[in-house]
Amino acid sequence: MKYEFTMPSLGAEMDEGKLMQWKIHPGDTVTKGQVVAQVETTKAVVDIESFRSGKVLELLAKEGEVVAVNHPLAIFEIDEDQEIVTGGIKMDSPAKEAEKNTPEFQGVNLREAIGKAMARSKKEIPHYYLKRRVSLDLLMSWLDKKNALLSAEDRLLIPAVLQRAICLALAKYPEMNGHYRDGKYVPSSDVNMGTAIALKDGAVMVPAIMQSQKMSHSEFNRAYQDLVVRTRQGSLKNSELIEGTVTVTNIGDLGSDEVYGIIFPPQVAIIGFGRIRKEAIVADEQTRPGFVIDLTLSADHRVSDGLLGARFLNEIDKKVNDPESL
Amino acid sequence: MDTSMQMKMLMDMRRVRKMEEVCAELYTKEKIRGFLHLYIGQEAVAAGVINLLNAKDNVIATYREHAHALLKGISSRAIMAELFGRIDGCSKGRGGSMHLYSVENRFFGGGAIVASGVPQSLGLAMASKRLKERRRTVCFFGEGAMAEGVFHESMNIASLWHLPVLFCCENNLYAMGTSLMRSQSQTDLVKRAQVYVMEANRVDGMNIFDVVEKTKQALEYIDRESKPFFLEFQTYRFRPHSMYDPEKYRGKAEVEKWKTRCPIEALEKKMKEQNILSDEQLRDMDRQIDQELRDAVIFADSSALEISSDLEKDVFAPMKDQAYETHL
Amino acid sequence: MEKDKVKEVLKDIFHQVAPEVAFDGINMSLPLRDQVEIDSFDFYNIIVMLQKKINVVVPDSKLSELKNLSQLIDFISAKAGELK
Amino acid sequence: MKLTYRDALRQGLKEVLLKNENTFLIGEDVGAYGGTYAVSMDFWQELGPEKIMDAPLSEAAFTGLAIGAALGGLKPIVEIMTVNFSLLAMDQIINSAAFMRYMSGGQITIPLIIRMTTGGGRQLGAQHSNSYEGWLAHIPGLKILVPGTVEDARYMLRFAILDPNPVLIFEHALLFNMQEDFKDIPKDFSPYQAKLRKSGKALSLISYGGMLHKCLEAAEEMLKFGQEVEVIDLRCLRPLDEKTIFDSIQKTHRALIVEEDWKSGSFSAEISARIMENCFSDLAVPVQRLCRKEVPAAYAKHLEESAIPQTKDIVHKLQEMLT
Repeated sequence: MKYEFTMPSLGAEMDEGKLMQWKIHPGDTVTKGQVVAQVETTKAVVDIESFRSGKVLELLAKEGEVVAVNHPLAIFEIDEDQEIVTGGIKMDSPAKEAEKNTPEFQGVNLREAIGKAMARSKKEIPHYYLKRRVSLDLLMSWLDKKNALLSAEDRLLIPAVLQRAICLALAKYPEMNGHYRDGKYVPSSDVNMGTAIALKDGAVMVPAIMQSQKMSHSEFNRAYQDLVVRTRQGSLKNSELIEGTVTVTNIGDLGSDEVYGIIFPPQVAIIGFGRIRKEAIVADEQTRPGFVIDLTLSADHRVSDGLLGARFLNEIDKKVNDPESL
Repeated sequence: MDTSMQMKMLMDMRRVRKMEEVCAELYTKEKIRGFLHLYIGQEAVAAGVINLLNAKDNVIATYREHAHALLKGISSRAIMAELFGRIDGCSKGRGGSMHLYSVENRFFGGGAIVASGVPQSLGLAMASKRLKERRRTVCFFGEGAMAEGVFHESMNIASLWHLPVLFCCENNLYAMGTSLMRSQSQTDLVKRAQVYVMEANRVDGMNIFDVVEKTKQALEYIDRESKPFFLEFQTYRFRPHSMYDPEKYRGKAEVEKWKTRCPIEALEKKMKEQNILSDEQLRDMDRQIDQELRDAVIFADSSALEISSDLEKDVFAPMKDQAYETHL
Repeated sequence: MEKDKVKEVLKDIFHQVAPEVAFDGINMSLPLRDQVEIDSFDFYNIIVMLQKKINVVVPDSKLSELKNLSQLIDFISAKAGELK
Repeated sequence: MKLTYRDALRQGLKEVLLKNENTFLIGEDVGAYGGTYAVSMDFWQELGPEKIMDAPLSEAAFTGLAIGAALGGLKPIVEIMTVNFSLLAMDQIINSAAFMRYMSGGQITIPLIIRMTTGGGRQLGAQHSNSYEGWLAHIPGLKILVPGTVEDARYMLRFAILDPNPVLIFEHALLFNMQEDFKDIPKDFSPYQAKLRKSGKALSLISYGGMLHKCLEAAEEMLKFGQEVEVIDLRCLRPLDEKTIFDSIQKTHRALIVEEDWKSGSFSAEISARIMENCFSDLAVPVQRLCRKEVPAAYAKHLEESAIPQTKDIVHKLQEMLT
């Protein structure tokens, strides 16, 4: 394939070089590292080498000619399969700055900023709270069977599956999703599911899985893991931090059985799930040990009420216990 | 050295050689800027010495440090991203080629001031001795550093206070453009070290077997006596001092003569004689290295620049456990 | 697969997933999650890496029973043995 | 309690060396000799040669060693006999200690204390009588403490040793025999903030270290003319406590900065510029500065003293600005 041999930059302050002498002729073969020409820079006459092996097709620059850095000097024919180590990038690709990952909390200590938002939320938003214990035995056995067949990367994680169930339930109960702004409720067709993620230094961030309603359960599963990894690396997008329409928090995983969240303004609901644990279950007159989890809902009374909230939790329970539907 | 050790040495030397060649190319394409000092020709020293260390030992080197940084544990990705000046660089793009750091890998940098690392290695050794951490401390520098005042001061203190440092002088015959004969009255560097009542030895820096053997002896002495040891590695850099050096100070013939003693080719020949190395293995090794470096270059180029609003971060370390409020 | 081989694999995984953890210092019988600062996501990473490295799938239902390191190692070495 | 500046320094140093086993003192003649200014007198006999290290005359090497020791997990306290000798260790102090954290992208921490005496006034000639704290306050990455009172000499080190950054402490040579009374450590003690040593409305008299007491004497003198001068003791040049300076000027509308360093490019010039940039509309008259005459220190007493601002010079300047 054609390869353009260009005037190399040999120092920060060099922007052109004078081609003094060619050491190669059209038709010659060139090996990597071979000196192919001499170039005069402001400092001295310097040998320049080829970084590719191949055949010289054409010499573009004439001896004595001044050529700008990166401008072509010659054309080589190099063999295709030569694994070019530096071939994976474009040499003129510009570098851009990382996105600021916490626009709202810029310069402000994260914990403080969240504290302020919570205080505002507690004051302004009339919360109502509901709890429901959900059995997970069915889900667990389904998961064990599924994961046994799936590859490592595709393993289904319980927190992701539970959030997936919530996402589907929200389709039936849209009043739990969206924003409350300037005195009125603004529903949202998208479910941007905010996920509370604890960082190593203890601060909590709530980035959202954007448009989670469009995802398949494996896509959702991968999006969930990707979000956690990127949160910890601090490489989130602004939109993921601002445009959440509902939030789920499973901070219970280490500590308490139940977690009552405070709604993240301007959202209208937050669902919490506590620790997965074994409890005595009474079913058809017998008690047996079974996996359970406590789901809690804190929602905005200006948008929905306890009755709707209870049906919403019930819908989540139905989804969790019908894993195939996820 | 057994077969696997020789294979590891060959792999490491070739990884360093290829990485430096890639850096040279990327410099000509303006992806890498600033100063760039390549290690091509001297690979046996860094590979031989550092492969005898373990993860918790301290290494402090100079601005010609890519090999030491890579072999002490900094990934080629983190190094390449640093040379590209990106946030995922091992120094977050703040250091560049001359200031690669990794506290996790106990690599305390390059340093652009000749011999500035030599006294610091004394402190690292003293701290390890006092905290009973049993870390070895290895300090790399060029023969040019031996003309610096602080070098004399440090050697005196190292010997006086029995500080267990392995001083590795990479004598490549030229301090930038000044040859050894024109910079040192006493060119027998081993004699120079012995003036400080310090154990010293000379090593053929182009022969990995000599490097390993003599370094092992030095490390055993240090572990036993907890005293410093000076090794002079006679080696040579095949490329100019840095990218913009017209190389008027040495002849082409001299360079070609030393190239015939390339440490990598020497090891390959030896291994083939023991028929523990086939061309097929060499091709595999090259493919593996090319893949690693290709991935490192793509990683570096896709890594972002640090957010400019973070410019003033990390000038000072935050005051964590202070009992009083400060206005920092 | 013998237990110390499993322990070696786990040590390597821990080094990657949670490098700051001093693996050798972990007490075999005390609950793992009390001694080490890893949350459920890190724990999942460890389980996924186990599958990648030695093809052992730890089912969720078992997770809550494997409280300490020796239980985890016993379970894995048994499961790995089955596959041979 | 009542202590001299020297004894306060000694108690402060002893306390820190005993309290934290990873600390050690390193410098020329700090051990057997007991320290050129006797700050570490008897420490060597009591704490031993590992804790109190007599270094060869190698400022660059033992300062570099201390940096390495800090990297290795110890807490070194370097004594450079006088600021004039610190010139030999400037590369290690600036190019390494000050910059390493930033160059490493925030990985490296260098908890290092460097103490040196500063200032002139004892006929030691041009090479032993200078003040370079102002220069070093120019370097981002170094913290600069300039204790001017016995209380600060006693307690500053207790906090500086907790600081994970390089902290340079400049102890003015003329203060060592000064005795002052002071109470237990104040609750909100912080070495990184300025302090009003005397409040007043007429003018803000800004100083630090060896010049502080001449300013206090001058302010006392001005009371006779019914002028209440506010005296600000900076205590720390980097980070500089701008707030205390600007608040004072918003009240007094006049500022005189007194410093023992040469005027051109001195730290007083920096303070004056910041006042102009931030409190221009509050200024009734331009900011004035009283600094050392731009000559190397002479041996002859009358010459050296005429170069360095004295109390009468400060009073004269105050009268000029206030009447």
